[in-house]
Amino acid sequence: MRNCVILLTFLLLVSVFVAPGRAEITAVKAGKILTISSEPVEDGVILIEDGKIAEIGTEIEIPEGAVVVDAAKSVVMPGLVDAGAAAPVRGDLNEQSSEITPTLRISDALDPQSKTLKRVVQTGVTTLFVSPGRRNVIGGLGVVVKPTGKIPRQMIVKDEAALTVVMDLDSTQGNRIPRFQVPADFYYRRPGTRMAIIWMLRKSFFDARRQSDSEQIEDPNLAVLSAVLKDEIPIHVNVRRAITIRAALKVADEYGLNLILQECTEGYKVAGQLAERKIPVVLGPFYYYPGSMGQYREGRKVNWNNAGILAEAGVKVALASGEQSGAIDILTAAVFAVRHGMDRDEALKAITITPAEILGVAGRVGSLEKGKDADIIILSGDPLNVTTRVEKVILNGKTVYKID
Amino acid sequence: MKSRFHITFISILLTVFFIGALAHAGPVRKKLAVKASRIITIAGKDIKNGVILIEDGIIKAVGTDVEIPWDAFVIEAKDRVVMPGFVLAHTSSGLDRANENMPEVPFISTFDSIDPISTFFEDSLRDGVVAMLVLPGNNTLLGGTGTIVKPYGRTVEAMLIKRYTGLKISLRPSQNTSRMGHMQRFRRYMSDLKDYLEEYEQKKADAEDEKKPFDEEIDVTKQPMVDLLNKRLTAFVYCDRAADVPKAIEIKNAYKLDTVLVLAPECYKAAGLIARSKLPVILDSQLVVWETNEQTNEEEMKVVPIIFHKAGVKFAFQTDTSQYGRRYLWYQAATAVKYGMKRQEALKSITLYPAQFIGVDDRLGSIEAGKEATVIFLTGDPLDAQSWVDQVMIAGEIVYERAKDERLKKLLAPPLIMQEPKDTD
Amino acid sequence: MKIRRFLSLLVILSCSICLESLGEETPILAISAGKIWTITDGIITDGVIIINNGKIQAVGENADVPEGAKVLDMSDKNVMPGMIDAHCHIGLSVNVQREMDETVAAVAADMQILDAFDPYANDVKKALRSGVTTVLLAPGYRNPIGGQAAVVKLDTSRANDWVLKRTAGVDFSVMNQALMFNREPTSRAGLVELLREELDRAKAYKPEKFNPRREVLKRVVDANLPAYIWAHNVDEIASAMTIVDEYGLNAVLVAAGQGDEIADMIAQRNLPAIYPPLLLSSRDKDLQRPGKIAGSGVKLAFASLAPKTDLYDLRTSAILAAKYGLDKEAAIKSLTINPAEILGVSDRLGSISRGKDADLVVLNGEPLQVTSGIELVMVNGNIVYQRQEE
Amino acid sequence: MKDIKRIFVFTSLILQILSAGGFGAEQIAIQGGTILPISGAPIKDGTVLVKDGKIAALGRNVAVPTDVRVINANDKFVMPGLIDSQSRLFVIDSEFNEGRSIAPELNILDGLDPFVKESPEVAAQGVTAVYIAPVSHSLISGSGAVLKLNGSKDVNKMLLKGDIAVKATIGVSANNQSSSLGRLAEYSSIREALLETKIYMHNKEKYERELAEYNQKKAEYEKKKQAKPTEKFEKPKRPARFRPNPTREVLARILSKEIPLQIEAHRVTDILNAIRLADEFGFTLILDKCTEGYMIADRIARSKASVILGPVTASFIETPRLEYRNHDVRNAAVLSKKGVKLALGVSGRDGASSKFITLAAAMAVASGMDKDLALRAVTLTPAEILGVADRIGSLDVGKDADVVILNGHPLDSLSRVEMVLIDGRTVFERKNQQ
Repeated sequence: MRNCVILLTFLLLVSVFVAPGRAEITAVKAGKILTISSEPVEDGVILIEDGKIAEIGTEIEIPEGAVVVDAAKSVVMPGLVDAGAAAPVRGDLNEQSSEITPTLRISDALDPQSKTLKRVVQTGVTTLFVSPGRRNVIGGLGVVVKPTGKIPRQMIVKDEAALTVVMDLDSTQGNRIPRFQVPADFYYRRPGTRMAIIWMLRKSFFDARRQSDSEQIEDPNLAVLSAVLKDEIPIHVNVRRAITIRAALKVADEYGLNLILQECTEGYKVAGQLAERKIPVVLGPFYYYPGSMGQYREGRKVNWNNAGILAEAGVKVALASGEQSGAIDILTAAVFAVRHGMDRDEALKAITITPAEILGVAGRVGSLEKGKDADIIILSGDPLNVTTRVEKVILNGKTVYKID
Repeated sequence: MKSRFHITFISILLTVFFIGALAHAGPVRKKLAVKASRIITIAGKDIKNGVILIEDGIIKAVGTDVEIPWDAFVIEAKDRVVMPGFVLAHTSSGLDRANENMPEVPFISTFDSIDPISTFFEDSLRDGVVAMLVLPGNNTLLGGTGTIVKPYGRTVEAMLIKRYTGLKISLRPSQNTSRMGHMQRFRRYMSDLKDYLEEYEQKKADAEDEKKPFDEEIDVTKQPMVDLLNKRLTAFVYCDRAADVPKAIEIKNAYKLDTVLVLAPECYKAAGLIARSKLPVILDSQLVVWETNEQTNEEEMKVVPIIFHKAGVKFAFQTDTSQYGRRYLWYQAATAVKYGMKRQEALKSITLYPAQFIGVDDRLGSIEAGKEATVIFLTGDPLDAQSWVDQVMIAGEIVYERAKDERLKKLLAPPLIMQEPKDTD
Repeated sequence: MKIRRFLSLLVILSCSICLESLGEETPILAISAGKIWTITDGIITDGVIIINNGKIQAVGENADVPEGAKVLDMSDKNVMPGMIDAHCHIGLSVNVQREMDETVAAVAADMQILDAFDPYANDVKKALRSGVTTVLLAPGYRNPIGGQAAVVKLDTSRANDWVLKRTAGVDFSVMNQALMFNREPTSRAGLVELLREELDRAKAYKPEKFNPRREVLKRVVDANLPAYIWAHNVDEIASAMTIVDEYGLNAVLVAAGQGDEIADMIAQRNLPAIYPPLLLSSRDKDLQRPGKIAGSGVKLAFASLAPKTDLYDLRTSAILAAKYGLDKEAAIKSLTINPAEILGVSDRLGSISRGKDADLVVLNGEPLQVTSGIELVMVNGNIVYQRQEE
Repeated sequence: MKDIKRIFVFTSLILQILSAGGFGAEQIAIQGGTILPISGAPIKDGTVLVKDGKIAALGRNVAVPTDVRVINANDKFVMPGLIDSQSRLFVIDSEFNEGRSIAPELNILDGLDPFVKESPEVAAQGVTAVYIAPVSHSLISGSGAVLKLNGSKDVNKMLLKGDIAVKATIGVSANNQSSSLGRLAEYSSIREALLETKIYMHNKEKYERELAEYNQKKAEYEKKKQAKPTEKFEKPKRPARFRPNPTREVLARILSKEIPLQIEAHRVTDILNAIRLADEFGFTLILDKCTEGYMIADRIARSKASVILGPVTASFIETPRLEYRNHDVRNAAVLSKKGVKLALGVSGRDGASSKFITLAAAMAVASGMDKDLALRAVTLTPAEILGVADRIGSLDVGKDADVVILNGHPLDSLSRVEMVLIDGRTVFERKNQQ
């Protein structure tokens, strides 16, 4: 019921707000087009019609009255996809009142005015995955958005894109295990240990499975979880240490879950297993040495070439900016992944099509193909060169940023 | 006959091996000749297939048509780019603690606090930094004096290039004082100092006309400030926000100090003022500042080095060890070039300019005859992320070789066991 | 002896006073005014207002004055309807912050602000000076569901009915201030989720097993009771609109500070907006917002949020808004008829027209001039404040 | 709507270039309209002639030279720039956490950030100068300054006059806790500081006298010695060295009436204490805020202390604080009726709120203050109180050309500022904005 109302209003709004960009054709003349999906095209042209890519190739004549974007000296590539972005949300990301909050929709809290969004566009990112915070075992439902629009509904590409699960010790932070007296506030609660975290995860999926056998479910939490069990909603698991990764794999086996691993600092240690089970990973944030506090405490054994090793072993790797403040833009992440030993093409894929596939929006974004959204960034040179600058960002066929 | 042949053969082998070994062990040789595919001299134009002639760790000659003496040992760096080592003009890393709680401690020195085994120095060497001025942190009004070291050596003495250089003055008010109070405290200190010196001179004068011997020394706790006034020390003034810059300039004019400005990102607003004051500047490691346009509500990117470059200010870059990218001086320079700075200028501001600011440009900062043979061998262009520092030579001595960098190998190589044993349950 | 006589005298006196105040109806009153701002039908110059026991009997240039009528000569003054404050927290104890939110429970739909209201509090006494005669007493913004708001007239001294609506609506809040670190919810997403939960439960509510909270929320879900939703920033307003769309509430946006950014969408859903005091923000950008909001067809009313700002400055808000681009007529409406309609009391208040309550304000200048002071305030035909020169 | 700031900066920049290029002697004639000189009666369709940033002539029949830039002000109002004497513009937040309680040597100029965005907006409302005093958290918190909003990014270029007055505070509760005993303690510790200063001044004089004597003696001694090198004379002794103390130096200037002491006091008792201090030490007193002044208007009138009053409306008070308990909007009206020398300030929530200065005046009028007095209280009176009346505050020949042109009477709430000149330079022009 609710969802259909959302859908209706969404359609209505879309019809209202997309209506003025119609019937106009934009043509991008590019020196070089990195389509990602196929071979690079030299001196190509991209035709854009109401927000979608109409044509792409070399022998295309530009129709009358088309707006021509001249990028003859520039490199053109699809808008970047950040599969682990800092959330454009004011206030606390975490619903601290309980450790299992699957029904929490981060899409309810999106701030269209957020500065981070306006900044991230200028670094070439046109699609982001925003997930709930890291202080709950089961955090809630993430959303895939584009950094445009006046209200959240106009930003959303895919709501309920994934369920966020945190198996690192973050979900124990701030918790105090109840003592003899009655718990004072809800910070007196489990989990306090890694075993408790994993137990809770098991328990809640266990309940969900039992519930989903019986037909109608009243508890909304279990409804979401059983949707996950039915593979209707993908599940992102935040892990850093190898031991946690293995634990995650175990739980996945028990309930037949298809995991997507986030962060995965020590993933290179278990690259073989990950490759074998075809488990994609979203790396980031990146740091040289583990710090003394917070999320850096875990995953002490850093390997700068984590991405390279995983990709080498045949794991689907996406590079994300990660959620820590002052995170680097993912283009830079790719540059350094290559510096540390990742393959060039892999690196480029890892910030465009791969995350798009992982998030299940590859049908719309991630590469330059006929029929996909016209999310295009124009660069002054080779994307993997530090001295290359993002000159222009086209989002849904509209120029949202250009340097002056 | 046969055996002799053997012997000669072996001996030749030995000598070759020995030479090779020496080349890598690298004690200071009397004469060295570096043949490089490209030499970025900074001082002048880049030189293709040039030769650097080195004697006792000092550069004798640079150029394409330098003829190599018969007894010079030749280092073949055919596929390498050679350039002067990077210089870091301001850092507070490598100390166990950077800030003193007491507000006025000009008499303390980082020399006593530098930790030679901190990874910071190791990484710096790996990243091609050959000299750095280690100063106290930015939280103390009169923070103490600095030390110039090279990131090589097991003890501070071994690392030392220059002691007692630069004095940190921070204009950021500490807890529960205001900017007014902070400035006032500084003025107060200076007026007291002036008063003290007057009295001192007076005593001296009295002693003289009473023909008494005068042996009173200047108070050690005040000595550094006195040296500051006599320009024996340079003031490194930290400005926390743009509003502090005018004050820094005011101080410089009031007390006639040699001044280098250490700027927080926000200080780009005062670029015009700084340009007029002609003061050297050390930028914060954060080069891009976002500002919200009041009318359009859009986020606007302010690129600090470009703003200063346009204003015609000479500056040096800083690094932040924890940040990806920002921790490399070459990356900082590359970022500036990315947003439109001239390449040559960018390179200068990580080599020559910082050397000038900390007063070691007579030895470092460029490849010229007469300067110290402190250069780095790069696998490619310095501003390319894919090129690595292959070797570092300090005063004619190879002190770092990537081929022998065990930690780096460990940080990049896959672990030995890729495939883990399956869980049996 | 003496004393007893005195006492008896006293008793008689007091009795007679009581009788007076209870008994006889007030005589017909006629106000001849220089300018009458009727709001609903224009400005009448040199008009007369006939008031018969607390109601406006007639108004016009030549409304004939019945004999025996007491005539108030205000021929050089301006008369406007009593102003209505669409949201305020007066009459609570000194520590307002504690009084206005029941922060122990996140959902306090069954709380009634009127229970915390002290009709004899000082600020209520002072309030009438400001020309504000009716207010919406509201709970604060620090609860997702804060409680029931009430519409009261500020002339609380007399025994006559000063409570117009005991339950005028329920205050919701989707603002970040409604989040607490040690209470559910702690996140905006959680807040919205909580509201959904409550409203869903209210939908399913059966009167059989009585539950005061669900009882009132049921009326809200059925759109029989307005929901006053606190939302200031764009994302908050967006969340509010999400809830409104999903449940089809009859909602009013409160403190819709940044509403101008998405005014068209607010207008589309014809949600009225109650605008916070302009003196809280002094940047041009903020001062221009009300003009933009009203400009795109949103019904606008101002609130003083007293004691955050003085009730006296309710009018100042409108004047500033007018100076920074709000249409003059809209400005004065947003003090009178608009709030009356939003609060659902426009049948009795909000304009000077026949049959409505005689709540009038007399100023010595035009209403939209800060310089014009308030000479006289009248509620239900009774003069409750008259300025005397000291 | 265009970017005011850019245009603002742009215009001032152009004008700077002009002035640099020798056009400094640009003459401006503002013709027609009603001139409100404040110092005198209004002049109908008069002319204001501006030369070198000063007012060269003004009146009904002024001979206008040919080569002047003429600004047509028909059916407009022309008045001097407004002054907010309780501004917080440019003040950095860090200025609120000053630890020391008696610190008169502090200078607000050290605590200002000239790069704030608000100032053009404020200037656009006709405010051409602001008086900024240190914020009130310590007993004696330093000296304030008057700045012109000429859009410079250099405090010294904005500065009209520094060391205007030293700010002191009695009975302001930072944590909203205020005991009468504590307030008494504040009063007495200020008094103590002043007493000590008296002693200090005395000692200083003594030292200077002795030093003079010593130098004289020494000279004689030298002479004698030169005359008869062989003989022995007893050598004069130098007096013990006297260490100047910046804190005391400033307080000394107050006691010698060089600069007034500005005391922020809200409650009756505190105001009375302030007045008592002034009577005892005979310094020039400026009463700041003066919230409950209306209760003792006569006493204040008798004390000859001048008052900077504000906030006029309680809406500007951030949190309901004890000392504002009896705030009354009629305060200004009452005091002015009693003939107190009264300036109005905004003392709003932030720096930008200085733009509400005319609003404050209008509110005072609404509660019974005389219109002309109210207008004077935001222009000439503050200038007089702050000792800058020779430069700003009214339209008079020889004063700075800080001129505001409005399309209606300044106290008309809906009238808009058309143009603002500071030192003869256009810092704001309406048509630019749309």
